[in-house]
Amino acid sequence: MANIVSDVICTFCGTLCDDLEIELSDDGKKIKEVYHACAIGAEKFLHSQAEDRITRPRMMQEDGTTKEVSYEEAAKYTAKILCDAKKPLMYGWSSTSCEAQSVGHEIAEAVGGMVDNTATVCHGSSLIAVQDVGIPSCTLGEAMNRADRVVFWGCNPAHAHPRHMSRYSVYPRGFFTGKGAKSRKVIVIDPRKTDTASLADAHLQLDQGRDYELLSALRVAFRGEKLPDFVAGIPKDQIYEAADLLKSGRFVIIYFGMGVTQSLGKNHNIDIAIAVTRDLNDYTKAAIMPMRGHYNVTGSGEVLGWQFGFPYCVDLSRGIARYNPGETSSNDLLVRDEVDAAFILGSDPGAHFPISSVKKIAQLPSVAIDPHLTPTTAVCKLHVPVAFVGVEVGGCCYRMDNVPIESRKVVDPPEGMLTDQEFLTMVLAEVRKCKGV
Amino acid sequence: MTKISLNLLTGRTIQQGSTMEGGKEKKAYTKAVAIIEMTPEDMKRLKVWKNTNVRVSNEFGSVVVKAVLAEQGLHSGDAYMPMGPWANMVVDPNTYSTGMPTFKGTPIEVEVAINEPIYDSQELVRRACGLKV
Amino acid sequence: METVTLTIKEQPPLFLEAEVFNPDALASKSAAEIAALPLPMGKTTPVVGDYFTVTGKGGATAAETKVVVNGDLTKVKYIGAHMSAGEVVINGNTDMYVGAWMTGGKITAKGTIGHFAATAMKGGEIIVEGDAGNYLAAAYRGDWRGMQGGRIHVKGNVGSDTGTFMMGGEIVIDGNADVHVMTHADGGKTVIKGNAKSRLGGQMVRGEIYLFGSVDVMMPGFNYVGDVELEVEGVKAKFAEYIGDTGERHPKSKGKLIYGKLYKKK
Amino acid sequence: MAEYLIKNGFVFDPVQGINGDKKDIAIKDGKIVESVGASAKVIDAAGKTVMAGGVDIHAHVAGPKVNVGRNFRPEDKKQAIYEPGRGVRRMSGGFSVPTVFKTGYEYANMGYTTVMEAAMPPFYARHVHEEIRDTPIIDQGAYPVFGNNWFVLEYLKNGEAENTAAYISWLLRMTKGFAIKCVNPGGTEAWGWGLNCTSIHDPVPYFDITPAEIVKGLIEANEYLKLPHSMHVHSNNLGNPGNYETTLETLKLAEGISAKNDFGREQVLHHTHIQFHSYGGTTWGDFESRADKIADYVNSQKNITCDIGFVTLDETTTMTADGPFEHHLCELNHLKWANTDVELETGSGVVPYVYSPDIYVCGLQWAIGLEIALLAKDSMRFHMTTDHPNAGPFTRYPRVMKWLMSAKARDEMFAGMKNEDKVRDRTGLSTMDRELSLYEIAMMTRAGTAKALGLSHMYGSLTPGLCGDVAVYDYNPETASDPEAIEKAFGKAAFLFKQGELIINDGEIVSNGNKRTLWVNVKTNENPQVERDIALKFNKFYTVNQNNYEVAAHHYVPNPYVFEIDATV
Repeated sequence: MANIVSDVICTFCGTLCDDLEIELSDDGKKIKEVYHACAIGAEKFLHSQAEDRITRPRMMQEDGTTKEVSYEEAAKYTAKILCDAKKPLMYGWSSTSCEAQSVGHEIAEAVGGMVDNTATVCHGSSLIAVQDVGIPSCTLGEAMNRADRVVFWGCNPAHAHPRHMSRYSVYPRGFFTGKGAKSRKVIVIDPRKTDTASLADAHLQLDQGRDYELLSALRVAFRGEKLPDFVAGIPKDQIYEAADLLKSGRFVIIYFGMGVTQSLGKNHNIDIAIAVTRDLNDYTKAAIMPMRGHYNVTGSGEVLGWQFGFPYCVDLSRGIARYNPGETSSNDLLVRDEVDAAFILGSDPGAHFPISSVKKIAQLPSVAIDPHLTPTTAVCKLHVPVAFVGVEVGGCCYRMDNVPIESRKVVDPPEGMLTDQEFLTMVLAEVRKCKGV
Repeated sequence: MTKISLNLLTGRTIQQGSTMEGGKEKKAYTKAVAIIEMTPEDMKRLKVWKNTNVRVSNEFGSVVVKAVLAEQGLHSGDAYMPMGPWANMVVDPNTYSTGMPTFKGTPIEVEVAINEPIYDSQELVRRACGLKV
Repeated sequence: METVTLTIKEQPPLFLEAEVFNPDALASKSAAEIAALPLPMGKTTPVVGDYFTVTGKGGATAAETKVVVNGDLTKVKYIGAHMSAGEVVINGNTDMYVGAWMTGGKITAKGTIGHFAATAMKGGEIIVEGDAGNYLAAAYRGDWRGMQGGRIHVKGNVGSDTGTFMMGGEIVIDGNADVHVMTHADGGKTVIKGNAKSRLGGQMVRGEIYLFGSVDVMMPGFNYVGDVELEVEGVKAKFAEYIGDTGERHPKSKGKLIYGKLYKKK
Repeated sequence: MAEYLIKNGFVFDPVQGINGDKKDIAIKDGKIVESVGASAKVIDAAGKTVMAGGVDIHAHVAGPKVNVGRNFRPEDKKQAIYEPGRGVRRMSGGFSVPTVFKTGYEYANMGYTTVMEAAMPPFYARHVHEEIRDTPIIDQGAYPVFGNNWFVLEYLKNGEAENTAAYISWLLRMTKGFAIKCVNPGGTEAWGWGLNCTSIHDPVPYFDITPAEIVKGLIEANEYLKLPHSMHVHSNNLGNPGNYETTLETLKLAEGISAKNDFGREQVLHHTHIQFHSYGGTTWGDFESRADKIADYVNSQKNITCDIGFVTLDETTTMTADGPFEHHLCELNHLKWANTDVELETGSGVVPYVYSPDIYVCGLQWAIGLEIALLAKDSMRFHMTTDHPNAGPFTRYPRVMKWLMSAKARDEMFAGMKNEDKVRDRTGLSTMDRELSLYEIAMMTRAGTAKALGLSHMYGSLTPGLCGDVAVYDYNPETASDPEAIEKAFGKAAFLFKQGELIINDGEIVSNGNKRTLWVNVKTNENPQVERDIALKFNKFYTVNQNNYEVAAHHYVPNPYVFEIDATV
């Protein structure tokens, strides 16, 4: 009789699939098989079992070698650099639970930290746009049950959110979409003929970086106003057709991703995509949703929101919360030399920030709290390995549609390893000591 | 020596995602991510066979990766690198005061670099940061 | 009119938040009192005297106070922010939030100023001899009320997002403007004597943009309606008139739709 | 636990009929008691007003749409001073949508100790409870929304009262909910297609049931389950000229139904923010008050209670599960609009709104709320709310009290309006000279709300045996004359006790208390059909597995207070 854990949550991407089945060894100590997960999700669970995994904190030495230290020493060092700094950057938060984030926020409040999450290089542009124009959206199931027009704009779920199309957006048979894929028209707008585009009923292969113009053209077309012959390399007839296709739907859902958030115009691309959605609600029903990346970047924004009032780029340095991406955002802070220490948890700026920012992290007193070896742990003074959330410890996570799901513990972490919440709690105690409270 | 100018896009691929979860220090990650995808036309212009090492550079930096044929069709003149430390050696850090670097749409120059090494992710950033390796 | 002169004597390790470098905060204060005012830097709170020599004194009111700031001020934010009257002269390059939330008075920046200058400006005047950064005269994040009054003259170039959510007032740029000018504007006027990048007047409801130079890509929602003779900033010329953004909502007046206007010099 | 004696205050406790008499109040072991020993700590309340802790029956203070309001309005933080942490306090900020910390502190400062979150989307219940958990001091419960829930629509359409009740009891357990909330019945489901139900007879698309049937069905289910609170409705057609007729039709659905419960509750229907539902006229042009019609009807029906939803004339943030209304609103003011439709259950929208005294419609909305409260014959059934933050932030309750208690203060407001004559002309308020007493204010803010919630055995009075929730305000009813003193005193309690613990000492918050989450666990007969229906819907139409749906008490409700009810037959 196989030892199976079911209804397991996959803590990789914002799709947050909650139907995984994990087969354990009979003693329940080892993961043998992962069922229903995508290639990435399965790899995540299996990698946690790697024999060569780092299980103790390590300080980097001058000569580039590392020296093992205890969690106690690591907590002391972390507390010290945070207390000594005038303006420490506390970045990451997206690959951990809301419970750990809460403890981190108490530390940040005590040390006057600059708290930023991975939205800063992901959907931060979307958060700015939502602050400017709002966002008509819905849950993934609402789209599954109703949507007959599905738009993927600058996103490629076939690669980035592998089960999105089968669980939510394209193939499933919903309450009012009983014919599954046949009930829906799929439109992809992307400068590349992506694997998602090749499944679509229509693909507008626009010139890279001209999304703002093309979205604007759609709004012009909705109102029946005249267009130039080409916009973003797309002939106007195709644009009018696309506009009619959208207006003729009963329920339009637009999913968008890095293709728009990271291209010229950034937040403006999202802003006007939201305007397109808003316009469509004058003719039919329409919603729009960001394809969030990290499995709990959304949760970080939520917890920051209810505790401080802002979803990312939160500046606590003056003992109150302030906010302005462009000033209080990680890459601007690093490149402008505005911070004097770096605390990184649950993300990998070493791999995913421009190298000019990574060089600054390497120059600062720094700690990286991460289960993995990463380019970030390679440049930080201290690496603190912790248990995998969603594999070795449970906790609350928020899906890309802001739906909270409690991730499950499947196996124990390696002997003597701490969870990030446990480690942060030690750091908080040390911070209180050096603050004398 | 031929040098061509391209417009660089970066982003996720499923190979990048799964090898990342498998460990960024592992060879598989380097193999999946230390690449630049180009159209056949641009490969011709550059006069390289696929899987040749090339140097990608611009005002922001320089990095050696493998040139491969784009599996997901590109406009000629566009190139694609999976998100990761190699691409980030050359992406435009300008955020236009939005916090978001310009990860997509960076002008780059590509030239053949057959004999230059491709570093793994950790060595790459340590070298770039002037740390001992 | 009394003058307070603040000269930076040492570069700070991090950025200083000079929320007191304006006539309202310095009026009726002596040099000694001013030197003791807070000048926050991260979680620490040095005082003005730690980094600046202070001479002169404030006038009886803001209107009677002139603040002169000298030196390399690239690590100083908020000069002239929230001022309601009086004068500020910035001799040197400085950082973010120059004249932000300003309601009156005059700022003269001899050098270059940083991002978010004149955020939500309501009145007064700002003259910049050098360049201005991104988000000049834009709204604060989330606010639909950008620049509402006053005048800004930048003799150099400006960054992106000039006049986002602008409702009133005017901006004159002698040099070039980066992407996104008067996005979401519902009033106000911007003159660009140099060239513009793309995205002039995107999602514009009302307002006017005058462009002397070139634009690399026009917004699809702007329609040419004819040529007009105009005098703009002392220049008489023929301009091509465009109305837009035709993709955006527009208010009606006497049954006629009011559009945003883009005038391009021929 | 420490004993306290609050001496010589002017005590207002409508439940015991105490109307400003000088009395001592004793607290021991977390409860109000007859007397305490000599060792008790003495609080000198001479010249001060003493009341039970306030009880808010309807506010949007925790959950997904509240957090959308916070996160998409950075500019709202600039409307109020952001306070640094000090002592036991975390840093706290925000004006119309405060952070959870500020929510707890500001309610405490107003002498409030219990607050009900007015709309919990079941699918997001975990989020609601995470925020409640992080909100200091106050006891809280949350109302799951049922008025557009597919199970409810189907069961009621088939006339299956028992199944409706069984499903409701299951959902209350899954979400750790406290009461049955019904927002724009049928209208929000219709909004799934961009439509709405603006009268109680508009059929719901596909489900082919009317709002009237939903409301009546939920009232009956509520009494079948014998819940502490009654069905809590936000009726159709909110905010539109002429909607008072829809409101009256909705209220009439309760006629002939009487309350069944062991909690002392007498009403079977609570109509929330009734100010928004008391409008006459046919367009914004001939818009006028119909407060008289609504107040008269509620006065005449003992089995109905309401809260007002006073407009405070601030820049605020509107948020409701009434999705179509928020879309309608953003078409009017062109400001940012957030909307979230929730699979099988509900929806919601969020839009900032500026209630300007210079706009006569806003002035009229301000007047209508006060008019209703001043027409009330029994203030136990007309409750203090601003439908926070929809009509204004809850932090304005003391200002509303000032308006209710002072005709002079109201006249000053009228005088400040651009369209004073037009506003005066279209509401009865300008001719009213009634001024509410503190005794009546105590009914509106604690005694009446506690009773309507079925919590009069815990809150709302200083009767010995009840929770030691006591507020002491620096207000002397014998000497005070300036109406401004009302707003000042009731916005900053001098002392506050929560379950016998000293929370505010001499105006300063000294403890975060031991907040509890109130929820209802009602037992019904085994119901295999409902169990099958639930399993089926999770298999086919929900995007979360049934086993990942329940809000686990252990973690999200760390300090629960559970009402166990047996509704088996």
